Amino acid sequence: MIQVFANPHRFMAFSKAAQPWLYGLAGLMIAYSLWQAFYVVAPELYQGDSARILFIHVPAAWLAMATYAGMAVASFVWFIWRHELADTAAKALAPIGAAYTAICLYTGAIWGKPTWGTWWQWDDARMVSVLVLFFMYLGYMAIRAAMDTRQKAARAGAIIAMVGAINVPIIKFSVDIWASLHQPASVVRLDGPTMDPSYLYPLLIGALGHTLLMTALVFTGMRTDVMTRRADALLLRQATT
Amino acid sequence: MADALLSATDLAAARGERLLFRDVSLSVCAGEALILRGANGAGKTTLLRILAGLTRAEAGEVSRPQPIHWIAHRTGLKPHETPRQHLALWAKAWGAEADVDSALKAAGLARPADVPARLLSAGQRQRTALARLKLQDRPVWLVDEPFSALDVDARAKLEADIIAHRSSGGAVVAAIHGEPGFAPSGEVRL
Amino acid sequence: MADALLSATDLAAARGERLLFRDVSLSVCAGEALILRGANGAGKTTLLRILAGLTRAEAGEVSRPQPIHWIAHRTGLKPHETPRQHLALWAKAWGAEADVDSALKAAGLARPADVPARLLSAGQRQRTALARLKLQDRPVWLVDEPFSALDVDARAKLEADIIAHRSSGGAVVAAIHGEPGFAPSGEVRL
Amino acid sequence: MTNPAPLSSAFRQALTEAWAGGAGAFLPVGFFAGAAMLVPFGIGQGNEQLAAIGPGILWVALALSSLVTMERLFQADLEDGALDLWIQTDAPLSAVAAAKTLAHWIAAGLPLALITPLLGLMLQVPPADLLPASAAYGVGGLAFFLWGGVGAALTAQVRRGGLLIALIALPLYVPTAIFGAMTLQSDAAGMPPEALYLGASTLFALAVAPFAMAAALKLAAD
Amino acid sequence: MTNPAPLSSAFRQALTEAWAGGAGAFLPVGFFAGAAMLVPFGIGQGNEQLAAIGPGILWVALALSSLVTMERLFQADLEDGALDLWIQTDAPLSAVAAAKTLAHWIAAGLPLALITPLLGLMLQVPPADLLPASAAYGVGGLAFFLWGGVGAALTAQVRRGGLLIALIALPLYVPTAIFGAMTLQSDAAGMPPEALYLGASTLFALAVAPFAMAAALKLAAD
Ligand code: HEM
Ligand SMILES: Nc1ncnc2c1ncn2[C@@H]1O[C@H](COP(=O)(O)OP(=O)(O)OP(=O)(O)O)[C@@H](O)[C@H]1O
Ligand SMILES: Nc1ncnc2c1ncn2[C@@H]1O[C@H](COP(=O)(O)OP(=O)(O)OP(=O)(O)O)[C@@H](O)[C@H]1O
Ligand SMILES: [Mg+2]
Ligand SMILES: [Mg+2]
Repeated sequence: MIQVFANPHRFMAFSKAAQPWLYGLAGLMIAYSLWQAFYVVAPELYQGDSARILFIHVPAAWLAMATYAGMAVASFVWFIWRHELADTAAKALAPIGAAYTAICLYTGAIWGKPTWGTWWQWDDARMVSVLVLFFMYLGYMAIRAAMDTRQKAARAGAIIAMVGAINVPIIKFSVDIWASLHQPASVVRLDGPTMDPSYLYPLLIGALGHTLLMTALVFTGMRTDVMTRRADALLLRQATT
Repeated sequence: MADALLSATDLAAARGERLLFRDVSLSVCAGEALILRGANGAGKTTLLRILAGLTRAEAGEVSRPQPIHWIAHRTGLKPHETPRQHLALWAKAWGAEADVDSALKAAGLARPADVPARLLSAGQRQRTALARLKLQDRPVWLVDEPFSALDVDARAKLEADIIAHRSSGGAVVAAIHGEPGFAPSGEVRL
Repeated sequence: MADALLSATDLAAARGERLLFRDVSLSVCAGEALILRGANGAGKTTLLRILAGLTRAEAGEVSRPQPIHWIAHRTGLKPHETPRQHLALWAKAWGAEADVDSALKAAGLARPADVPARLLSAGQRQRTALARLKLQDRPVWLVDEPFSALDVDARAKLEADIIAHRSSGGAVVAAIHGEPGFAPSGEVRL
Repeated sequence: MTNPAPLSSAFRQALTEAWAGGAGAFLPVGFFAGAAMLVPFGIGQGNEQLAAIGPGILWVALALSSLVTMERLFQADLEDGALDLWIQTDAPLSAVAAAKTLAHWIAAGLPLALITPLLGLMLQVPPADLLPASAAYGVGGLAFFLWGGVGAALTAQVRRGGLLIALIALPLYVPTAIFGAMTLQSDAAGMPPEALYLGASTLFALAVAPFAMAAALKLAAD
Repeated sequence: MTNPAPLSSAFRQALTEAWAGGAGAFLPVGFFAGAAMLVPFGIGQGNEQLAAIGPGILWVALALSSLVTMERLFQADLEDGALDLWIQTDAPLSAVAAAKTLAHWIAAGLPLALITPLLGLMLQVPPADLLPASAAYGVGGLAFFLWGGVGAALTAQVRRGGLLIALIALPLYVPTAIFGAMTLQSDAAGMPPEALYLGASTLFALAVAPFAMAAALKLAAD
């Protein structure tokens, strides 16, 4: 596997073959979980139909965090070994992670309105952490976009992703103890472990489907990027000869 | 060339989508002065920055066995800094035991020694930057359009300084438009 | 002198506690080119700014019956501005109907026309500022070290432009160190 | 009759500059959003308290971020030589300065007013109050930018510009801040009288500030 | 063994620069004072409310003013060529960057901490809380300056630097803002545990930020 990702040619071959399968499988699994969500599972005891949004909200939340971790690892690999593909991967991961983060925030907010009576709750550690994560994605993408050249974008992106990644645990910790101080008692929440299996399995399958979709999207992004770079290299060579 | 004070092989530089130059090799030994030539925007400043280790080359190697002095358009003066403060600061930062007062006098900066850089004339700012060359003995001088903004006297003095530096075993790489005012040992065209 | 395009009488300027110059009188008529001479810090830039109406003289009068062009060290380019944007902006602000594309080409800026000024080379920035001279016909050119950072071609072109401007009835006041490259009609020593 | 061409050029240059970030004009939005976000952490209190102080906090954040935007505006013009060129145009310098300030208000002040509803929601401001607040921020913001511009022009060539601009501009901000906060707190239906005061203080700034800026800029170029 | 001479020079240059206003380092104090003074106008409520939110507001003002200070620091070094000279010294660039940041903290951050008791009195903070608050602002402020420095170094060469620096630095400010506010709210006698967290987050910033700044500055010079 490492061989595949170390070598652009092998990566292009592998991703070309894998892409259709990934998209297909992801589509099926997500479709299954949504079908379950909207037509099969019973309305939730306390929250009624609004709880069905969980099947989008929770996978989005998980992927928002997993994608940042992936981006940080890719940045680290690029910074140490200067593997161009690692930077390509980090670049492709960022907008996808930002999109999932936005979906998580958005679904959370429209879920919060009927359940808590408010769009936004500063006392909830998870909400606040996700918001901060969203800003970190935006910062990463903005700094890359602001650089004049690809090489500079890679360097700046790697610096900010690594600094961000080592700060994430501290931010999470601080937000957690802060929220634990004034946790309002009125909040109704579902508890993960006690979740009903009729909810849990479609949720897990949906989450897996989104993971595959994310992988497929990253592959697509990376492929475009590799091809753009080849075209640039060609143009540069033509310009000088 | 074991005794090169500075050498570079097969350098290439790109800016934006444009390749400025490639396959540039050069080396300077004691007593030599290399002049970089080329039209505006050809890449002389970029090449000097690569030689100084400030910019990464797209390709190629630079070997920099000896300490260098760096003088460029951006003189390194802070707007509020006076020539005296500037020279004292860098003498201290480099651990050089130079006499700042005499350096100021030699550069013809005795009068405006305590005027903040943002009020200095263009030539006075350039003189201040050039005065750094005398604070510490460093074999290699990388200088970008060193004569710009200098009056006739200051120009003659710098030319004499370069000749003296070369005869005492130093080397110079300079980007210069027009007459250098000293006999270059070689030229690089970009 | 009723037909002077620009004239000044008994100017004096002080900076800080220092009197830079006094009793400076000058005037330029159509076809003339005056060169300001003096050591670094003598006050050439200050005198030009007084002539342009940017700085107040300590004493004396300036009469400025004709529009002027102003080119100085501080080129007026914003860091993010491209040469094309810069020329288009000033053409519009002055109500000049110049063709920006051909002005760019004439200045040798066709290639870097869309590169922001902070990335341009020193000579390219100076060329952009000088290209303003061609946007609109103005009888008086006040130029401060116009040749600085220019390569040999651009320098020759500017010299030719100055000669053409003079022969078409314009006047030039320039602060220049070294050879002017055209025959001045007079000199002011500070 | 002043020639409008230089003014529209000045306006457009300032607008591009603001968007290109030459004067860091985007800072205010990030700054404003950041300020609004940090407040709950710093205060760490329940929703009621946030709702009570939310609009006030946003006023303060607006005032401060206008200060930040304007600080570099004229200083940059002075340093890169553009000010010299503007002084030499046909148009009166006061009109040029006003055009530039307006451009910065549009680039940095209006976005602040526009994101206010979102931030207000997060700060638990009642939704019905959000639109009037947004309008008040827009109008009041213009006054902040104009007085901030006077401070910026006066300090363009000065050491310690930072402290000075705050010292000069902040007292001038007080009437706008007071009328602005009163407008939001007013319970009157329709247009409260305080809104009129707010508008009047902005008009006053529009009438006076450009001339002060022009005089200060000529001094800076000297 | 790194040679200390370049570091002390860097420190002193930055200190002079800050006092001479090159980077607008005085802005923060005026800014901070202005923010603290506008808040009562903006909020216009009774004393109890002010006392409750006063310390939190001061944290926010501190965070924002560190951002404003740091913004120009490295950008100025890049523009005037001083950065090129610093890169070529013997000392590691991370140490130079740390020295500069420390100098700016001393010039702009510590004064903020020192005027805090005065402002706190105006904001009706109980006098007994003022000294611990001042210490907390000093320690927390250092973390703000360090992370702000990372943002400033990354955006030194960038268009739209303004928004970017806020976007990059503000998330990194969150732990310090939280621990800081909690330290002040804590009722524990002596040193509350949150004070330890605050100190630890500052130490962490001291350990990490200089290297990030150095990498970013080398990139900016390139
Ligand atoms: C904008 C607002 C919200 C954000 C940013 C947000 C964020 C998150 C995150 C990050 C997770 C994953 C947590 C983990 O796996 O440890 C999550 C899970 C979850 N969220 Fe939200 N949430 C928001 C609003 C809500 C609301 C209003 C509800 C329902 C009342 C809700 C219910 C849940 C549930 C049931 C889970 C899954 C259970 C679990 O993993 O513990 N969320 N949310
Ligand atoms: N992002 C970019 N896109 C396109 N071109 C760029 C970019 N950045 C820099 N350049 C070009 O790179 C070149 C830099 O050249 P450099 O400053 O080394 O020239 P120089 O030989 O020193 O010229 P001068 O004689 O004017 O000093 C310029 O031609 C500039 O236009
Ligand atoms: N506040 C001040 N105190 C003392 N001297 C000052 C002050 N402000 C400016 N000066 C001096 O005023 C002079 C300004 O000169 P100006 O820029 O006009 O010189 P110049 O003839 O153009 O020189 P150059 O050939 O170097 O361009 C300088 O000598 C400068 O040191
Ligand atoms: Mg050059
Ligand atoms: Mg001069």
